[in-house]
Amino acid sequence: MELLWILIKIIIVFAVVMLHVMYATYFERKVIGHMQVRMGPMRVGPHGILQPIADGLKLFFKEDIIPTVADKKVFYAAPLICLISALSAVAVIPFFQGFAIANINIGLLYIFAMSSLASYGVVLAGWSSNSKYSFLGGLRSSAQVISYEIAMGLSLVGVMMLAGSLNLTDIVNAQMSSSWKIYLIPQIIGFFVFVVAMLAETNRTPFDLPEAESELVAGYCTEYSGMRFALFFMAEYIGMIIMSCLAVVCFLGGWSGPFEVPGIPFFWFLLKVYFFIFFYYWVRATLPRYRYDQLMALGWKVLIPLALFNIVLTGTIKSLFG
Amino acid sequence: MKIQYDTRKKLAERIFLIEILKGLALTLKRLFTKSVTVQYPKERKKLFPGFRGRHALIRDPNTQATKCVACMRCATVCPSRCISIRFSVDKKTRARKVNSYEIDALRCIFCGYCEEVCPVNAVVLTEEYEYSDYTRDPFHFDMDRLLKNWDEFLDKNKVDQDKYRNPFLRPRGLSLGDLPAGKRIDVPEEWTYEGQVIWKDGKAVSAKEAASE
Amino acid sequence: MEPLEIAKKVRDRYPSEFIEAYEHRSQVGIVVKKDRIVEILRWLHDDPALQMNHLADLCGVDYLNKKKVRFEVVYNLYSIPQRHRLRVRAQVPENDCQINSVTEIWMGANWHERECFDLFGITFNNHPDLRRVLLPDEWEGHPLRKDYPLDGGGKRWSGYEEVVEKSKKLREYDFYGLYQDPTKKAGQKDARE
Amino acid sequence: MPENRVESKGIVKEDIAYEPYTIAMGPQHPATHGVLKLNLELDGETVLKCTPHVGFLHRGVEKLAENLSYAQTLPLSDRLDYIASMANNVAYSIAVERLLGIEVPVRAKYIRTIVMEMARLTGHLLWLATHALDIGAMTVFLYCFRERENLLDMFEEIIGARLTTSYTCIGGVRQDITGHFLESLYAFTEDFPSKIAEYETLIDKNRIWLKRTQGVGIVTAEEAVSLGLTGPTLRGSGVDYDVRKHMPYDAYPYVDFEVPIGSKGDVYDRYRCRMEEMHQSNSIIRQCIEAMPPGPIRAEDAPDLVMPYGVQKEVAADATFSSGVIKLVKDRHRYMDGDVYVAAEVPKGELGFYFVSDGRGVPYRMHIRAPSFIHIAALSFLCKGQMVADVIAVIGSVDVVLGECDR
Repeated sequence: MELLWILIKIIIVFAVVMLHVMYATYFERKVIGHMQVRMGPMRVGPHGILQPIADGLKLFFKEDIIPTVADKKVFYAAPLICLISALSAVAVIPFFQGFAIANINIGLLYIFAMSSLASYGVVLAGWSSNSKYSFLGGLRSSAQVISYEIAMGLSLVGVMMLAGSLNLTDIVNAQMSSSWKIYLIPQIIGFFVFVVAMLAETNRTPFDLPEAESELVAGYCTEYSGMRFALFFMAEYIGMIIMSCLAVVCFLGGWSGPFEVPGIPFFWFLLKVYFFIFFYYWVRATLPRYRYDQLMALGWKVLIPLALFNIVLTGTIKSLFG
Repeated sequence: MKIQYDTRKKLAERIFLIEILKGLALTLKRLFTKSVTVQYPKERKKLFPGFRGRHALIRDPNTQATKCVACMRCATVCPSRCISIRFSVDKKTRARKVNSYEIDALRCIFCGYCEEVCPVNAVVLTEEYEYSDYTRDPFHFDMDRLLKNWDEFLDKNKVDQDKYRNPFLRPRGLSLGDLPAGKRIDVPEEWTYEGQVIWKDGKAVSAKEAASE
Repeated sequence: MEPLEIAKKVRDRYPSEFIEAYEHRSQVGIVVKKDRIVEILRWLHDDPALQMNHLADLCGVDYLNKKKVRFEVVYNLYSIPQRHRLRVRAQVPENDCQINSVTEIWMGANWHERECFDLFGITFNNHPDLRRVLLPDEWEGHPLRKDYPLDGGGKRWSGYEEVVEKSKKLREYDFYGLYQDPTKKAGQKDARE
Repeated sequence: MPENRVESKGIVKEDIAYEPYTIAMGPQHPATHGVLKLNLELDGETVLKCTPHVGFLHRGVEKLAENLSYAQTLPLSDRLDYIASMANNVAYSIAVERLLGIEVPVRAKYIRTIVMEMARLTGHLLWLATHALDIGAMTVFLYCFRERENLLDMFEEIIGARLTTSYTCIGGVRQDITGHFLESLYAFTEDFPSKIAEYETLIDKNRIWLKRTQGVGIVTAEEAVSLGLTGPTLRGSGVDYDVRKHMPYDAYPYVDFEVPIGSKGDVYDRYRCRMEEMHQSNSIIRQCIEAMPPGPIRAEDAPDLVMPYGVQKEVAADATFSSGVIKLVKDRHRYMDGDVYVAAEVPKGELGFYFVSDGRGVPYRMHIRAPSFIHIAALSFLCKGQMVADVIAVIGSVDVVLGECDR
């Protein structure tokens, strides 16, 4: 019975996440389009509402081109590694009280592990394509991972210290019972570091170096086409959703809100996640791209010291005020 | 003029990312302004008269044939040599008769010289710009095709041939004496040499009016 | 300084090299021999009163059957601080079709000289990287020479046949492989054949 | 090409089996602005050597011009810098007019100055759009195109084409302007400074933009002059050389404007120069609109469009067609032996035409001094020691267009 319930939960979450991925692409194009005084997709369906389906169909039926010199096994595996690791991270996200596929005690660590695994997919894709641009993209990705994984992990240490747990549900409950209601206020520095690291971790503008289209054509996925490309695409958007969820859970109080919306326990959670996803698009529409060495410098010279300072500060406050 | 710029930032600007927030505010503002896109196949922009599009030979309403007198000026001036004309000369009257008039539209560079030099306003570039095709053959316009192009242009744009005025048929701003007889057609006042516009007191007025005031 | 004065100074300084000076549409040019051209131009570039530091243009001209010396290399010089202009034309005979490079004086002359070599076949001695620039490396002939026919003289550049063969091979993947022209009857040949 | 001694970032590596990582950037690459190909030799992401390859768009304009009359070559000049073809038209026309000794009427001079500055705006807007897009600021791209589209609409109104305009003719302009054009252009100039402010909000002080552009692709004043750079690319290095001031043509002597000069010669300085130039162009357009007098738009003694080349006798013999659109040249001595070099300041730099005439209605030799050609030649100098991402920024900042480079 327990197993069945987990299966049902998996199916529900999987369907919901996939639907969100589909429409995240659509809303990205719409939001950025309107920010750039144009309209975005308008052809397929009213206001292009069916665009994601058309895109999916197109990518599905496209010819799957594999370079003759590619390392075939790794080439096949790389997008799957990306997608599976991204999808498995969804398992520990608590959407509302008591609803998480796996409510494990090391939830936060698990998410870190999975999101760094995803970058292996990118590195391997760059390597196995046997193309020079892809290779550079893969290299950049690995450099980016080591600089930003650490900053992100450290930025959440403050949250762990306040909540006293790595379990995501416990973190939300600890926030609700604390005097601030959300950890954004005491952890503002940690939040800032997390948001920057979050953009970098998911390879989004201004840190989209692995696929910087004006420099490296398409970076690691230059040689990919059709459904394999779509898998990378999906993994990127699932990564965005997971990072938004993590930000909401750790800093914005998860599913708690100023008042309870009857019947929709995940209302506030979704609203906050949508805001973060919108924020991703908003930043993409506004900012230029960092250079590779500048990004590393930002990670090591600014974010990691800031995160460490935040840990010291949190520890001091906690030991002083209890 | 040495450019003066100062990219140093104050402490508050450095910490609170003021310039990035300003940028974000601008894009957010633009999210709610009206977009400038023209949804092309549904809506079309109104072209200005004289747009240099598909070629046509004007059909003379009296004879239903071309006005061309085979003077060869267009074929001579064409920089890409895409016009070829064959004509025969009547031995008695020395009048020329056009036998064939062909334009290779794929060679044409759409400079508009042919319609500008035509002394009888026979050849014209219409405002039609959607005529792509899958093969090369349809772009080799012969005389029938060119006359048909003109009919299609009139039908499609609901243009009255008598009232249609293309600025290449009588180039704007030239005095009447500079023009050959065939080009001395009636045009809006503004297009004539006497009616040319100048800027006065914040609006465009014709030079004649400005002088009389 | 007046351009004619400069021309005079050049004549006084290099009388053996100097051939003539002329004025056309108030632009002054001098014609010199090619042997000491680098020396003359370096002097024009370095002399504090002249300071011809901007090489506006460098190109070749082919005077086939018009002048005794077939080629000329034309240097259009301008002085940004002194604001004067001078044109120097160095004569290059056909049988000794080479001239010294001025890349040591102006770095920007590099590609100008490559272009001149490419299109006229004038060799520039001491040039760091004298290759064709606009045309493919395996191109035969120099197109801007007056005896080079406008349509290429029916000659194909090497590699042309390869391209034709390749395009024939690729035609089966072409859109036309699937497309049937409804206006054409079966058996009628495609216009592109 | 294995070498045993490599120098990069000031570190000398000796006696190692070493082969640089070579990348062919282009001719099909999103950031090389057309069909430019750069062969990069990399150490990590640092460029050791950059070799530009051009010629993919070579159409032989110079050879064609030797077989076309002066007026017929004019539409070919559209295809040089197809981003700002009006400027090329004007540059070509003033060169031919100098060769033939034709004085242009004042009204035509003003109109030409207006369209030339409009072309400068279209050129700079496209430069800013693509430069910002290359560095990653996507939104600036579309904001710039919004304004550029307005300018192209105005071109369409006066001559019927948006890109390949062929607006001028030898001795004037082909069509007079209209009142609607003047009014929409004036309204545009009133609005435009606020639009520039909009672009600057997004990038001008943005810390990422500053990091990407400052101290990148530095070229000193001496090097810039020696490399033959012109236009804003040269002025970014602090050399005060603008053809509009040094050799004024058309209505530039009558208008009041300033030439912005940079100091360091990096990508940011060149960016600032062009942004300031847009303000100056805007002011020039307004001054010209206000000062434009009425009068003829073509010179009396301008050559006929149908320059009788090849079929000269046939046309002249037929008296029926003697009254052309433009009068035939009466004094044939205009076409005399001689050569001229005349330059104009187009958005990319100094576009010069060197004509050799032998007394016929056809140029004996026409050479185009294309600024992009020289700027691309300078790329190998500018890109050395930079990173791959900086190569993109440098290409954007020198503002090249391959139609002009390959001719």
